[in-house]
Amino acid sequence: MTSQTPRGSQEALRDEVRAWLHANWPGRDREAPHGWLAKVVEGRWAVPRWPAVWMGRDLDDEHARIVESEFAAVGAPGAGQDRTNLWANTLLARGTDALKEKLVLPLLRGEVGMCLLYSEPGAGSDLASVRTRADRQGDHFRVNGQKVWTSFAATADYGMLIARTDWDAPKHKGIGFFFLPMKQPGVQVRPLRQITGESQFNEVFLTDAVCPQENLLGEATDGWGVLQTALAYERSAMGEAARGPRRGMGQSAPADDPLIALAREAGAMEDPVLRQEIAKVVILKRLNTLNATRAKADMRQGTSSSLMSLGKLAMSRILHEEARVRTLILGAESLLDGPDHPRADDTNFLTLNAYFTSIGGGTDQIQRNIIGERVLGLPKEPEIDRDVPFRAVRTS
Amino acid sequence: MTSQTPRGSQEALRDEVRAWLHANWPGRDREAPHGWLAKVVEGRWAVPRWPAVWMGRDLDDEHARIVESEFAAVGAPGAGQDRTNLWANTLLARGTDALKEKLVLPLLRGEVGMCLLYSEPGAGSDLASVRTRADRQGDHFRVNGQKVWTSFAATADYGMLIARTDWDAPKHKGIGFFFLPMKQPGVQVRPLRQITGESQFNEVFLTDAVCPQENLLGEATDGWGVLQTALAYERSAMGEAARGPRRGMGQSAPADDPLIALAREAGAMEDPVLRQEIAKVVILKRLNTLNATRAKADMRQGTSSSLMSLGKLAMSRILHEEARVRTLILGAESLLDGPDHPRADDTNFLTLNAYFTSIGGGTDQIQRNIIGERVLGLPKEPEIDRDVPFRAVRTS
Amino acid sequence: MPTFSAEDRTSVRDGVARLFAERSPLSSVRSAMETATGIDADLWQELAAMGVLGVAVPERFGGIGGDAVLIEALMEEVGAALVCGPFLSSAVFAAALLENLGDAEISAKLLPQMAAGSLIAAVAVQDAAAAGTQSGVAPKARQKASGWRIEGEVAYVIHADAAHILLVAAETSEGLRVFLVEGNAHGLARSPLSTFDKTLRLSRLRFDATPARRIEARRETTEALANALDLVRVALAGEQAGGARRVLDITVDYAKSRIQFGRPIGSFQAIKHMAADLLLEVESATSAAREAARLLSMGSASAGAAVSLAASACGDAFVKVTADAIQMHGGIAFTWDHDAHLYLRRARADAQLFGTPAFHREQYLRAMGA
Amino acid sequence: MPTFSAEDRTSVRDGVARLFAERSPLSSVRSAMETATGIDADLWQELAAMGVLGVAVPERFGGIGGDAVLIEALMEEVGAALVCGPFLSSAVFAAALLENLGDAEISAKLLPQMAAGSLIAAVAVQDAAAAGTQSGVAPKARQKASGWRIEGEVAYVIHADAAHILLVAAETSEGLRVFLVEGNAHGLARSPLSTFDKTLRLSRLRFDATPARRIEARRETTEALANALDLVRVALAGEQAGGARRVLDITVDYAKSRIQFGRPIGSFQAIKHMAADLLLEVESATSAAREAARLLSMGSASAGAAVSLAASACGDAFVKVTADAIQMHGGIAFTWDHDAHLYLRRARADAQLFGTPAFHREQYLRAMGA
Repeated sequence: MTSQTPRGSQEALRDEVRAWLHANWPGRDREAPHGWLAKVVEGRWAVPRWPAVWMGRDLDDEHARIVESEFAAVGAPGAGQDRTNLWANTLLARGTDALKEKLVLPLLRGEVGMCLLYSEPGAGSDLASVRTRADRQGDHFRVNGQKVWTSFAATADYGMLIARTDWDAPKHKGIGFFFLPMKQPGVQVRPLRQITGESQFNEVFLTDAVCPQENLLGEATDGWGVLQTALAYERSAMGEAARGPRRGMGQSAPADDPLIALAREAGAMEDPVLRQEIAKVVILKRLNTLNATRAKADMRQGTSSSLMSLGKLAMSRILHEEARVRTLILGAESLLDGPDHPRADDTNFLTLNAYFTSIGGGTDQIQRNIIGERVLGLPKEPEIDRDVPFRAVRTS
Repeated sequence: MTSQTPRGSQEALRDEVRAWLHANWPGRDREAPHGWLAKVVEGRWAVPRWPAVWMGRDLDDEHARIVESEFAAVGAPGAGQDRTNLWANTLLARGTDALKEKLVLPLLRGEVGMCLLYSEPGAGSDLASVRTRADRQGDHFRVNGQKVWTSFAATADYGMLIARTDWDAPKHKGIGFFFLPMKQPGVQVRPLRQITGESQFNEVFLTDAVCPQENLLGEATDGWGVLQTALAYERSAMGEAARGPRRGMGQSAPADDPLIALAREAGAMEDPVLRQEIAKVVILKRLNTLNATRAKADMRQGTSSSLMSLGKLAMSRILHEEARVRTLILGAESLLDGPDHPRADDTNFLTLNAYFTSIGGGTDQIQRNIIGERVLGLPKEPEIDRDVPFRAVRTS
Repeated sequence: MPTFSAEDRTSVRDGVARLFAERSPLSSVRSAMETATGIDADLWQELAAMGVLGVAVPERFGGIGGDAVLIEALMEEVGAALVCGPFLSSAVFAAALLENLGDAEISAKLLPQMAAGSLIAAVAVQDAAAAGTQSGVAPKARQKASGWRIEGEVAYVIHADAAHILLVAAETSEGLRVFLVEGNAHGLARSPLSTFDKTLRLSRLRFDATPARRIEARRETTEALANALDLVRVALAGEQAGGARRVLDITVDYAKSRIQFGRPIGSFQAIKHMAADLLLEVESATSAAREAARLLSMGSASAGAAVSLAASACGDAFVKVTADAIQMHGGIAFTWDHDAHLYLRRARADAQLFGTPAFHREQYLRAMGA
Repeated sequence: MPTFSAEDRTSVRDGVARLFAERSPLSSVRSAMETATGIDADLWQELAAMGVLGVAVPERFGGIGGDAVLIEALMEEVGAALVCGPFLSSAVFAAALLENLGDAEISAKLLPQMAAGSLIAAVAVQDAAAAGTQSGVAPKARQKASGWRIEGEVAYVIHADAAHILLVAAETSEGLRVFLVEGNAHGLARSPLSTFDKTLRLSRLRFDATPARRIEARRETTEALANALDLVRVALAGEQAGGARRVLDITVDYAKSRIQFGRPIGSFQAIKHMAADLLLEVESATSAAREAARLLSMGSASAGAAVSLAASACGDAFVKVTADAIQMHGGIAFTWDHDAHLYLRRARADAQLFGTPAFHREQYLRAMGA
């Protein structure tokens, strides 16, 4: 795995980043000062793979990684947004010039709150069956419908919205993709209480909400294509996040695995039945870490990795299994809940919250479809609603 | 559950059966003498639910069960064939008069060897896609094709055959159902070696085999309907068999469960991890027995039981799980095989033979479809080949 | 022992099912579970009026003298409707314990009130509710001039908060005995424990020289307790089987009506096959619970094994069915307002009460001599 | 230690893969497994000619001095092709043991012949092949005037039948030592054991005053053995990962071409979702085997844990993938002529050799200090 590019250009870049960080960053693992992201953008470190006109440097991946690793080395945020900033990447790829001018740099500077307006009560696994409608009226669209599972809806400035624009086209071909302004009377946000008792998500009710023409990305009926672009950025960003350090569940060095810590505390490491159960979960976690490492190596070598798409499915199993084994360890203590009983509270929370992974962002079942079809090349099921005008399609 | 029919008629019947058995049967649990089945037919005990013209007595189920229970009480075979004799029941229900005259009574007397010619290499789960053809030529059909998974093919006099008669009709509507004479040059039988090393089944090659017109059951293109009748009789007979006593796997009193016996012998009952595994399997077996008992009670009360259709799926899980746990118990001994190592031999045989249940007679996957659709009422999948001329259907 | 015909049982059960359907929809369960006592008082009175609170109370004490078979059947309905309240702890456990102890005077005083719904009892037995979980100092009773006094504590006592009286198992110099403690007794401290299953109330009880009355026993106290516990486990198995069946019904209905990709999600094998597997779990749990009830009502020698079989099978089945049901529903069941998680919470609680499935698997093997 | 670059490794591996594809299709495996020795002699010589039999032999002894990473990679191909023969037992285990013991004279004599394919060795260590299975009387060695003599027996010795020499671990008064026993030695009885996996040869060896030569060791014998066993386990993990991947490939191909109900069975979720789950197993097994090889080749302190992780994960994965593959194929895989059961037999055998998955789970926890 020796580099294909001149060693010199890499060293020069590394020196330049280091010098800039030395001059601007307050020090290893310090808090980012006010205006930091703006400074990173200004220094052209936020999106070095992007063209210069958008504050990039036209770097290849190998060089861009050097920038990221130097930022990571001192704990400075803001680099690598050309891989991780879903909003800016989507906008840059498909937005109108007017919208790009208005929002790309503010997005990189973290000045714009964003949310996703994809799912609907009747369109979960099957996003292409959205019934929220966007009707063109002169120089804007008028949007009506209901969205759900929206994080940060209350504080967002814009929502990336998919809405139906043509009811006579087949389901995938009559959808538009918009940056919908959220701060307007037509947008009502209502927190959604989850089974865990938390409210991280919202329902969003759209009643004659207005969206300017320039906030449409791509053609008015090609929103499905834009969505695929956005989802690809999202997966890529999630993959990166999943590979980063993570406390508690999912990934950890086995020796200080929190499951083993719990078992020790509860005296369960003496029980041979529980030891096997615990080992199975700890091993699943370790395997997932090793898979992620291989995926990263594959990607560095430029080969696409089937391992990426397995991570979410693996994590879903890990979380549910860890919750199950924690319950075995706690026994009757798992009847309890609340701050007075933190071990039970954690275990019960994990039991419920595991569905966030096994349902959210595509259920395990959908994920298996994707792996079977995209990775293994197995044929799709007949799609009875694919080429039918959406009006005629059966929906919930 | 008191009887709806006069108690007197039941007692009289019971007396009559007992008297007849006393006069004819050599004694409790003795071997059946030569010609026994013929005598049972002659005595009108073989098919008491059938009409008198076919050696029956027109009895209702409750009375017929009395006959069966008295035969069972002394260990005499031959009664209850109106429930268990797949061949005779199918023939009586759908056969031509000529064929019935010729074969019904011989079938009841056990004088006719039979086999099933349903499955083909290209038609397993999807029986309606058979490609064996039966072409009408004057007063007979000429049959060409290949069948597989046929037991007793070498000794059978007739095979119940499904073959395509109309290639322009949709797949379910161009099939005929025949009693194909097996002792003819056009029928070649080749034993099929199974993964266990045994050869219980055969491949049957049909080359211009001849089948008389009178051996067609039902209309020439209604064979799928006849098959459903036959399969219903088969399921009913299998359900009865599954509820009978059975050695070894599947059903047993837990105290003398052979798995526990093996574990004791191998010293595994001291191992807490294995104890849990063993208990899980023993419990699954016991649950299956209890389900079968409930199914029987349901059927006696005349309510159809969803439990019947679950038995095969449950048994599949039990057999695979028992094989797995036996392997855990034996450890390295399971590397061995052959008569010198009977415990390993049994365990490895069970490991492979479990697929006989999880694949044979409809895979677990097909069984889950059936349970989901017929018992739970879930909708079918779109059947893309249902209303298409068979010629145009994609097959293996 | 069984004074009920199959028809009688069906009619009582159907009556209860109708009552729950009309008076205890899940919206009412949600209201009740947010109250301090976790009791729907109106529903409790209706159950009393139907005689159902006296299901484990002999007729001579104002009950209907139902056997394990009837109790199991009723508990299937309790589980299906996720009814909130001390039915299991008071109407089954406490009543069965009193009946098994057979103190004529106390039974005559308490059981009629319990059957009438005016008196709620709870049973405090170390390790009973949460088998294997030792917690605190086991209660001890000593006889003083002024009568018996109890010291010690018991955790995981079910629905003790709302109980007017407590039946407390305590060690004496003559062995284990059961004592009657008034809910407002001096020296009794009840600390509610917050629970994951909001329909369940658990408390830790502390006894500090608490005055108590000894209940006379016509048989060994441990035997009376074991008998009552067997009945409670069968009842719980019925709740689990009934709950699992209802959850599967709800899920299958949803799978028939929820459309994605232009067709009901239940037409996809991923959902259909999960449902088929769950049906096997539900039917097996039902068979196990009913068989245990049948053998217990007959006083069969194999009742003990059947009870452990049911406890283990029904405990696992209820958890599996409720857990898979959430997955099959998808996002909608991830919301608080959807009822699926209420069943999962109950299933997880039930799987801990009176012995876990793993505990009962071990018990089952032992009962089999293995 | 690694003298191979990644490119070198890829080229050796590709060569072996091509060789197996051309010279060891499953029809040849079936022929070889029906022979007495279970060796495809032509293939063995081709492997020798490619240098592959010397993969664990240092260059100074005529080998190619491959490290654990290369050995693991080759074993993935061995597993994929289900190659029949003593590669693992002779070219890996025996060679690694000799190399670890470091007896210069014996190594110089034996290793070149082993690398050249003219000498096959087997290792007889009580409990090594079938960890946890004590069987017979552990071998003891005593020094007589005429030299060392061995008494005792060892079961489950892999591919001992065709071995020209045996490396036997035996107790001496100074502790465990490894001895060299000629295949035709007096007092050596080799009893073949019939095996479920027909590609595997197992024997029980009996030593009755069998003459032997003590192999000098430059380190503790137990340490040398442990090192060799670690390498064998990594090799076996590679075989399991490679076998699992090939079986999944075969199954996915079948699912694409087998038509039922007018469409490929792989379009049904029942099959597709099983395949997706199996891919996760295959990839995880691959990751585990390769990581163990990497750490072992680096001499890392965490290699032991990684080896147990791989042994446990790969053992279970290979069994699961092969077992599910038969189900996914349906009836065709229930026939002897279909190859699926050959893989299942190998998977079941591999899961017992050198410690079961459960054994290694426990080892893993211990290596983690848990």
